Formats: sequence, C-alpha cells, structure tokens
Amino acid sequence: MGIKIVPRYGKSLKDRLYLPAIFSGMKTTMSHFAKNLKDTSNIKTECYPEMQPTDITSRYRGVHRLTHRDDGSIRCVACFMCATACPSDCIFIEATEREDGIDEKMPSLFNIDLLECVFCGGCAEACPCDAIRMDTGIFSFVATKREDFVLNREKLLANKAFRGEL
Amino acid sequence: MTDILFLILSLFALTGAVGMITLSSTMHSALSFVVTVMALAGLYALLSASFLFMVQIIIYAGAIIALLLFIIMFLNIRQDHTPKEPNKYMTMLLIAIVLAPMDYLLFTAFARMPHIEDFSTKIDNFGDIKMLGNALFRGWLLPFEAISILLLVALIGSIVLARKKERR
Amino acid sequence: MNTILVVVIVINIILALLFSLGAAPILVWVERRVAGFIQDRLGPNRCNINGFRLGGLIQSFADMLKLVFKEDFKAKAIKEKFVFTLAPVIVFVSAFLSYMVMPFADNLVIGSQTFIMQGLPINLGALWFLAFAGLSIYGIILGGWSSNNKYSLLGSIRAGAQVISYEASMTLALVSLLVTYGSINLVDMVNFQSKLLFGFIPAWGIVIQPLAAVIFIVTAFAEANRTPFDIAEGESEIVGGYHTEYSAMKFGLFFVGEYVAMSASSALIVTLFFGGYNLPWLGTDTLKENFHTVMLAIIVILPLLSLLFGRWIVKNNVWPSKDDKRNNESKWLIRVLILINIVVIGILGCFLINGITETTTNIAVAIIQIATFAIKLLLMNFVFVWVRWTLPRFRYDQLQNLGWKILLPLSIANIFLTALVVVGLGV
Amino acid sequence: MIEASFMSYISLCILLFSLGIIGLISRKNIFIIYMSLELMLNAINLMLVTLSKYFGDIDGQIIAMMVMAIAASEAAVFLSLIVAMFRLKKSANIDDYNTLKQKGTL
Amino acid sequence: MATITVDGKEIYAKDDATLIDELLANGVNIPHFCYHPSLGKDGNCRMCMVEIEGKKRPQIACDTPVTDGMVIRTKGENIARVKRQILELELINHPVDCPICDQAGECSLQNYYMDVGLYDSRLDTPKNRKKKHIDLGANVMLDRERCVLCTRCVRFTKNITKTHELGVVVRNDHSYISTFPGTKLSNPYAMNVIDLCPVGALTSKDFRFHQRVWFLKPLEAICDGCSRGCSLFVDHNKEKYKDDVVYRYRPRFNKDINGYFICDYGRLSYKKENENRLLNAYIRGMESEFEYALLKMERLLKRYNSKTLFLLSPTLSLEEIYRFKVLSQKLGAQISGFDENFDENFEDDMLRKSDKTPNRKAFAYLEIKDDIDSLKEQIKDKDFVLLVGRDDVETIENLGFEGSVGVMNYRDFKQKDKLDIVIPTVSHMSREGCFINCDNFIQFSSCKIDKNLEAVNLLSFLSTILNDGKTTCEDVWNSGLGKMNFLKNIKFKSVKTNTIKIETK
Repeated sequence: MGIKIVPRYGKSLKDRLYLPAIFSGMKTTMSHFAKNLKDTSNIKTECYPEMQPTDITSRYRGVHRLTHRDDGSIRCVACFMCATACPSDCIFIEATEREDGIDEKMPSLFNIDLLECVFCGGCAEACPCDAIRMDTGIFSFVATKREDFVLNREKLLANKAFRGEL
Repeated sequence: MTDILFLILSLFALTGAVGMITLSSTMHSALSFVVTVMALAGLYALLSASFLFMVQIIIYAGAIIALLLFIIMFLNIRQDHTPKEPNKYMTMLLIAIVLAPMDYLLFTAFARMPHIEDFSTKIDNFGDIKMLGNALFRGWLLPFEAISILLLVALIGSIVLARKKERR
Repeated sequence: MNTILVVVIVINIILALLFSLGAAPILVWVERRVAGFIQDRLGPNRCNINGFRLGGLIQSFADMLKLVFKEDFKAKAIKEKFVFTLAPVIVFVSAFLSYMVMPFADNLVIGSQTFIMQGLPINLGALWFLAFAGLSIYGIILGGWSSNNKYSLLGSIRAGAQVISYEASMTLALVSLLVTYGSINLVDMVNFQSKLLFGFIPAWGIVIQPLAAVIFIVTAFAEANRTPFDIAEGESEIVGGYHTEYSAMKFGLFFVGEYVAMSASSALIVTLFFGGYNLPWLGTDTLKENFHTVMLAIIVILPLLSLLFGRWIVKNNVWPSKDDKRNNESKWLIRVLILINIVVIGILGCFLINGITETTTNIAVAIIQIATFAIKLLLMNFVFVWVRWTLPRFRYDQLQNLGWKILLPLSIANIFLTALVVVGLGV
Repeated sequence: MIEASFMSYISLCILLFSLGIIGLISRKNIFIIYMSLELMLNAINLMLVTLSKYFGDIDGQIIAMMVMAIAASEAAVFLSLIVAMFRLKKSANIDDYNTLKQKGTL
Repeated sequence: MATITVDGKEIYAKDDATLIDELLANGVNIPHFCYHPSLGKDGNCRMCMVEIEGKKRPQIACDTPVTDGMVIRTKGENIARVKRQILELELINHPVDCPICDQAGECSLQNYYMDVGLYDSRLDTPKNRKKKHIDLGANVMLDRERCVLCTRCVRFTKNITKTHELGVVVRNDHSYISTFPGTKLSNPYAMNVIDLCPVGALTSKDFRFHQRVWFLKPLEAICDGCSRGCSLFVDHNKEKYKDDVVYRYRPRFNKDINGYFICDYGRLSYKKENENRLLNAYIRGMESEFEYALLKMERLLKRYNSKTLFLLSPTLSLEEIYRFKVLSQKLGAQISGFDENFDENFEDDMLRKSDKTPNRKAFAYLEIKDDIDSLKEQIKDKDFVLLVGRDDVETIENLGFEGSVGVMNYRDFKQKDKLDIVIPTVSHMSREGCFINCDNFIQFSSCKIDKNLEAVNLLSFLSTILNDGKTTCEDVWNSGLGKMNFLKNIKFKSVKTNTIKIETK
C-alpha cells in the first residue's frame, strides 16, 4: 500500500557504458549554447544599472522607512517592539519624552544597522503603530564606510514608499 | 657551449647529491634528489642519448621520485618519525676518507683508457629511438622480456605487501 | 645561423607563447562566456575600455591585472617558504614547456632550407609532452605539502594520485598510436593523417584509432585536472584543494598553468587525432598545387563569413540606453572587419594577378595551416569547456576505478589489437 | 676550464657513486638510504651511457634502460614495504626495524 | 488545617486564611488587581472570581475564608466568561496605549487579557478621556486613563505610610486618583506605589522610557543603603555594543527584613552603580595601567609589611573583611573598621536606619575594632594606610597621619591626585558576599553584574596577594570563615538561599 517501486537504472550495457548519457547531456548543453549564441536577447538576464527591475511588488522587503503622522511628525512611539522582534539585533532605539503634546513618547535615536539586518520583515510585522515599513523598494544600498550603513532616524524618515505613501 | 652546459649540469647534480645525503628533512632530501635526477637527464641529452633523456625524466623524475614524495606525504613523515643523527657529518667524513683511495684507483684506471678527441661531437642518430629500438628488440629481446616479467612480479608483490590486512 | 633561421625560430617561439600564454586569458573568457550561455546567462560582458569590451574579453585582462596587484598573502603556518613559492612555478613552467613541441604547420621550406615549425624542434614530441605533463605533479604535491594545511595536503594527494594513475593509461594509449603512425615525431604523425582513407575519409587519428582517441581524451582531461576529473578541489570537502593557501600571482600561476595545460592537452589531441594543422582533404602538397583555387575560395568565403559575423554583432551587441558608449563598439568592429577583408582580398588579388613564387606559396600555406591549427585548438578547448559545464565531478573511488580497471585494460587491449592489425596488414 | 671530456664524465660518475655510498652508510633515515641507492644506480647509468658513447655502442644505453626498469620495480616494492613497515613501527629509523635481531646480544 | 479541592487537586490550607492567599501560596493563578498581601482585601476589582461548589454565583477569592472541604474551580467555561466580562468592563475606558506604557511587559491587565480576554471591542462610543502624565511628586507619574481604580496606592498611603496623600475623587466612570489640591505625594516610601500599581497608571519618573521591562534581567541582591539591608531585585541589561547597565532596584519580598517595600533612597541608590565610577588606577596622582598598579600595590604591601594599616569600610562584605583580617595577621599589620557614616535624620520607624552602611555588625563578629580611640592607637607607628571600600582620606588626615595612603574603591573622589596609589574595585552589585544587618540577620547578595570596567574584585585581589587561589565566597567560607564561632551553626549553602538570624550569646 502506497509503496512506489522506483526503477533502478545503471544495469544495462548502455547505462554502464556512460558514453551515451554523456553525449546526450552534452547535446542538451550544446543546444542551450547554440540558442543563446544565436540570439542573446533570449537570455533573461537583466543588465542591471541600465535596466532597472520592473517586478518589485508591494510586498518586496526593501530598506526600512519610518512613517509620518498626518501632521508630518514621526509616528514611532519607541515601544521597542521592532527591536524585540528583530532576530539580528540591528535596531537601536533610545526613547525620550515627547514634548509637543501629540504623544507622550518618541525615539530620540532610531538606528538600523543595514549590515546586520537580515531583511526578515519582523520589525514591520511587530510594529503596533505602523511606524516602520519596508516598502521603499530600495534593494541596493551602497556606502563607502561601515558607519554609513547605519541609517539614523532622519534618514529613515526621509525614505519614501516605493509606490507612494499609503 | 656544451662545456658550459656540462659544468652547470654536473654542478647541479653534485649539489643535489650532497644536499640529498646531508639534509635532515626527508622531504627536502627528496627534493634535492630531484635536482640530481634532472641534471643527469640533461647530461644524458649532452651524451646524445635523447631517448634516455626523456625516459629519465618520465620514469625517474616523473614516476619514481614523485611516488617517493607521494609516499612521504601520504605517511605524513614528521620530525619525530625521522631518526636523530647527531654525528652524521663525522661518519660521512670517515667514509669519505676511506673511499678516497678507491676513487683515486678507479680514476687512474679509467684514465689509462685511450683518449678520444672531441668526445662530445654527435654521431649521426646515435641514441635515437629507432636505433635503440632495433638494438633492444634484436639483441636484447630475452632480457627485455625478463624485465617485463620482473616488473609484473614487482607490481603484484607491491600490491600484496601494501594492502591492509583484512580483520576478521 | 642565418637571418631566416633566426626569424623562423623567433616566430615559432612567439607562436608557442601566443598559443599557450596568450591563450590563457582568452580561454578564461571562453570558459566564462560559454558557461554563461550554457546556463542561459550572459557571463562577463561589461568590463570595458572606453566602450570597447570585445564581448567581455577585457574582463580577463582586468582579472589578470587584479591578480598581479593583489596582496601576496602568506599564512604564518607556512614554514617551507621556498617550496611554497616554487610549486606554482613548477606547474606553470611544466605546462608551458609541454606546449613547446606542438607543430603549428608543416615543415617550412624557404629556398634550400627546411624549418620545423615547433617551439622546440625536437623529434621526441609525444614523449616530451608526457615527460613535462608528468612533472607538473611536483607542483601539485609540493604546493599542497608546503601549505601546511590539511585541505591542501588532501587535495594534493588526490590530485597527485589521479595524475599518476591516468598517466599510465595515457602513455599506453599513445603507444598504440605510435604503432599506427610508425613514428614518434609529431610532424610525421600529422603528415600521416593528411592521407585519405579509402580515398575519401581523412585518415585522422580519431577515425583509425577511435578507442585510443577516447582513452587519450579522457586521460587528457584528467591530466589537465579539468572537470569531471577536477577532484583536486572540492568546495564541500577540501575547499580549494592544493591552492587553498595561495593568493595573488602565486594563485594566478596555478590558474594560468591549468589553462596552459588544458591548451597543451588540446593541442596534442588535435595533433594526434584531428589531423593537426591539416585542413580536411587538403594536405600540404594539395594545398600548394591548387593554391590559386584556394585563394579564390578565400576571396569568396571571407566576405561572406564577415557579413554573417557583422550581422551577428549588430544584432547582439545592443545596450538599452541610446547614448551608451558601448553601442559604438559594433560600428568600430564592423569597420575593422571591413579593413581586414580589404587587406586580405587586396593581397590575395595581387598574388592572383601578378603570379606567386614558390617561397611565398610555402609561407602562405604555413599561415593557412597555422590558422587551421589555431581554429582546431580553439574548438578542442571549447570541448574542454563544454564538458566542464555539462558533467559533474567524479567521486574519488569512481575515478580510480575508471582509471585502473577500465582505461588501463582497454588501452592495453588496444595496443594488442593495433599491433595485430599492423603486423597482419604489414603496413 | 674543465673540458667536457670523457674523463670529466667519469669523474662525475665516481663522485656521485661515492656520495651514494656515503649517504648509504652514514644515514639512518630509510628514505635517504633508498635515495642513496638510487643515486648509485644513477651514477652507474651515467657511466654506462658515457661508455656507450665512448665505444660508439648502443648496448650501454640499453643496459641503462634496463637498470631504470629494475629501479622502477624496486621502487614499487620498496615503497610498499615502507608503507607496511611504517604502519607497524611509526618510524623511518632503520634502527627500529630490528624484529629479527636476537634480544640481549649486540 | 483545612483540606480544599482546587480544580480536582487537593491542597492543604490554614483554617482562618482567605482563599486567595492559600491559592496563590499553592501556585494557583488567580487574577487580581485590588488585593495585595500587604494591603489586604478591598474587593473592588472582582477579578479574583472562583466557583465554589454549593454557591450559586462565582465568589471573589480575596474575601472568602477557607473552610474545610471546599471544592473550588478556577478554570472552566463559566469562570472564563465572568473574567472576560469583568476585564471588558475594566478596559472600557482604558486607552490601550501599551506601546508607550512603561508597565507593558509586567502589566496585570495585559497578562489577564492574554489569559482570558482576547475579545473584540464592542464599544462604539468614544472612550472617556482623562488627564495623562500628571506628576504626583516623589518621582511618581500618574496616568488617569490607564487606572483601573484598584485603590492599592490609596490604601498604601492610608495603611502603610499613614500619610494619606492619595484618594479617589469624582463619581462613577469619571472617578480618578488624585492628591489633594496643592499637595504632592511626599513620603520616603512613596515610590512603592509604582510597584503596587498593577497597571501602568503609576510609573516611575526616574525609570520612565529608559528601558522596556522585558529586556531587563533581575538579579537578587541586598541594598547597601543602610544597615537594614533590604532585599532587592536588581534589574540590569546589557545592550548590544554597550556596557551592562543597572536600570532600577525593586523590592524583593523578605518577611524578616523589609516585607514588600523599600525606601525611595534605597530604590534610587542604583545610580551609584552607573555614575561617578573610578575609571583608572592612579599612582602618585598619575594615571597608570591597571595591571601595573596592582603589581605596585602588591609591592607596597610587601615593603611596608607590618607598618600597614587597613582601614576597612563597613560596606565590604563579610568575606572581604575576613580575608583582610587574614592578610593583616599574615603581615603583622593592623586593621580597623572605624567609620562615621551615620545620619540620625535618616532613621524612621519603618525600614530606614541611621547607620548608612550594610555590614557594620561584621566588625564586631570578626573582632575588629571600629572605634576612633583604637584607630588613634593603631595609626601611630604606621607608614601606610590602605582605605578599602572608602575614600574618606580626611578621617586619617584629621588624625595627623603623614605616611603613604592608598585607596581601593569604586567611586570617583577628589583627592585621588594626591594619594600614593588608587585602584578601582568592583562595585557593590558586581560582587557576591554576605552582609549582617542591624538585627543580626545574615544575608547573601548574589548579584554579580559583569561591567566592562577595569576594576578588581577584592576577593581575587586578596587571593593573589595571599597566593592561595580562594577567589569565591564559598572558598572563603571553607577556608576558615565558616568555622568561626558565630557562624558555627550556619552552612554557606543555607545562607545562599535564606535569611538567617545569628544567635547572639
């Protein structure tokens, strides 16, 4: 019941000679080679800096951003849920009293170390205030110094959503 | 030209040989011997034994010493496996002193052979593969066959010797 | 010693250098582009000098430059510094020397003098190759041993055992060829292959000695440490094998040495089995006799081929943005193609109109043969690359089984059979 | 300047042979002893080739070839013996290979 | 003894106890807001409902006396429904601003909601808005929206401190906690209301927003603020790329010493762990390498030998004092424990004592003199005085001492540039040790926070000088401290876990 008998290969002379199998393999690779040599436009490779990717979906997890309230101030209340959820401990927050009367608490420091981030999306998932999102669509980040990979509060707030702010 | 080549090659051969018997590390010693073997191959070429020159490189350098190096590596011979020889140079000196008169004897014996001018000029096709083959398969067929049997025996013998004992 | 002799020797050495050393970057490029195309990728295609990228060939030179300028790092644990440095040199030099005996063209006759078109004019060509291909094992063993690293040592033991094992079969396969061709001189062997079998098949080694050809090609793969026999390295078990500890140009020498060895192997395979510098059905003498027809054929065929190639370039060398510097490349390439056409056709036309001396014919034939050899060499190298990107690596025991239990008996049987046929036919 | 004459080859052979003997007797490392033996064989080979050239007779080279063949088979047997012995004794010292020696005597 | 059955399991309870006490003592989880063991029942929150067989409706466990043969259910469909409804009631006007609430993570409301709540809100009218973040004084912040009106804080000021600062004002769902107009919460124990508050209504101004509580790791320790030696939880955390920081002290229940509370002074004394630390070793006023200074100290002790006086602080642990005694006996040096850190105003009749050091009793037990007269006698022919655990150089200067002075302490101090040698030691919360409090209770402080500072542990320092490798408290006990007369009946193992009273002659 439910037993599937898998046929065993390698007993016949043709199998044990190996050469037919080798040649059929080489035929396959040759056909690919010939097809691609004849017309390189068949190849799916995108020439990246010239051709930007078009298939970034709204669920793509890019570099983080911090969202704004309606009045343009920071939405984050420094609840540390993202830092708690982060598996790579790459979010560094310091909370402070918020003086402008909009809320009670906000982050005085909100750093994300992109070199440590694993882009799991746990922070965006954990955020109770919808303050951190990964919908910027930024998939490539470059810097010349390690320090430049640490995004601070202002940089995170400046990041825009890939398809406009929802 | 040939003189200079001979000088260089013999120098290499001697240095290699001296290095081989004096160096303490087995690996270095073997490497030093490779130099000797290659230099000797060059000397064969100078002596217009071109086939032997190739055979020397293929068999001696390419197979025998390579196998030796391989075994040294394979057995992982370390410093604590090799014996300590505190007074090897003394022994060498003693043996050299003993050997010196014998060498002199040999040298004088050879020196009495008739002198040939321009020893290193080439006789046509001497040592060529055709000539060698003809001599080998006409006059030396029986020894050749005997040696092939010897090789076979050595092959089987070495396999029997080196295999691991099956434990029951 | 006259000027022509010196010129020919120099040309020979330059050709040998070109075919071996110059081949390395080109082969790296071929390797990577072919791998890309086989796997439906593009491969390296963007390294360029002012827009010129020659299909990515510039990448190889960039890589070379990188290897030269990299820090030559040496681990502290490496005690045998001299041996460590010597090992890649041995690999490189032995691969390079084994190349020196390949004949690029038939013996060139200029006036009364005859020149052997080899880097090293030596009679024992095949044996020379075997000798120096065998010496490369020293580089492998010493490199692995002096690295003072378990991975390196294991890799070098594996590679060394493989090279020693396969050398036996290779030599024996060669012996059956020697019996067939009746000579050990590579030029003689090639000239034997310019004959026709039954009047219409070129008597190439692969036709008369198919088994020896298969065995020799397989063992050549093993000697050059190419896939499927590249067990010297193994990313999962022994990392980089014997060159794990090497960096910068020391690694570069290993790397280049591997390609030179591959190139040398293919050159020997071409020489032994694919008619060497001979065009099929067109031996040296036939070429010389019908040289006018050949010139006419070239005048017709060259523009046609150039047209096809130019169209291919125009079709495939396109970059998305209009003002891309790299788009100019096609234009220039096509101009160069046209220039080549004009020059070649012009020279040949001159010859056709003015008539041609015997020496010029000989030289022209030699050039055609060199070109033939180069194309065959490239194709054979392509086969090496093609096989590498098709077949997976052997397991170590399978490899030894194949070497000792299949290839060795087969090659011995082949010698036996060949000897029987040769003696029976009384050739 | 030493002329590349017959005698220079002969003296090189004698020197190499003597070095072989010195190494053979003075060293205790089994590998070096083996290589000393090979060195002596090589010296003899060189002498054979020299003499073959001297007499214009190819037979010397043929004997040299035979010596090489014998050296090859010797190498195979020797190395397999070494592998077996080394597994047993874990030493490359010939003084350790004394299984046949009667205990308590010199 | 009464036998009651809880959820099918029999437990033995005291006869006249309330049900909730016995249930909590037996590890049965009973949600409650208003009940607190030290404050007693109030019965206003209705959270502690249990079903009792024979009673029609569920009863509150905090106001039900235990009777023999009671059969109780704390789980089940019915009781869960009741609890859910009560929670819904509590949460009607709660702002649910857990992200900015400091109590999140140790909030009863959160926990109970996760246990039994988990309903969707049925509210479609706006919530009652009340005033948020009101400074009550004494480091306490009030958030009236979050308050569930359990009145624990009110009862604390009424019953425990008897200062009557807090009360509930206004009726029904507009009622809130307040101080009387124009007054502030001000008593030396006021911050205990923060611990008492089951929700985030009362939070510490000092701790607010500094760290989320789920990151904190509690360790058990003894307060070194006064000779009461209250039991503490030390909440500390080591953040990535930062040093280990102590964020707060919380009272740890200890029925012999401090009950459920500690004074504000002790609670805020955590700051000295983080601030004003001595960071470098100094030799003759120059910054010196730490290792070198240790070697120098060793050489100094060897040079002055019997001309040394160890002036120990009563803040040192019993083990450290004992080891210094052993060292002084070996060197033939003198040892004194004179210290005048008293503050008569500090003492009250609840917990605070006038002696502001935790271990002065140990000198008496170890027969070390700690009076000024004997110190005067001892210091006369000495060339080197080593102050350990203290930096009051003026004490010996006042006695006219003019030889070399060394200090080993963890606090930064002014005169460090004038002394011969200054070596930083680990602080109170970074080393283990026993302390004997004013009532002869011996307690073990096991808090050992590993700070990234160059500082020496006195026990390991002494072990290198005495060269016997006894670096832990247990080693010291085994090496002779445990055999001393006053500790004869006491095992180190039991001290580690219990508070034990030393029998005095």
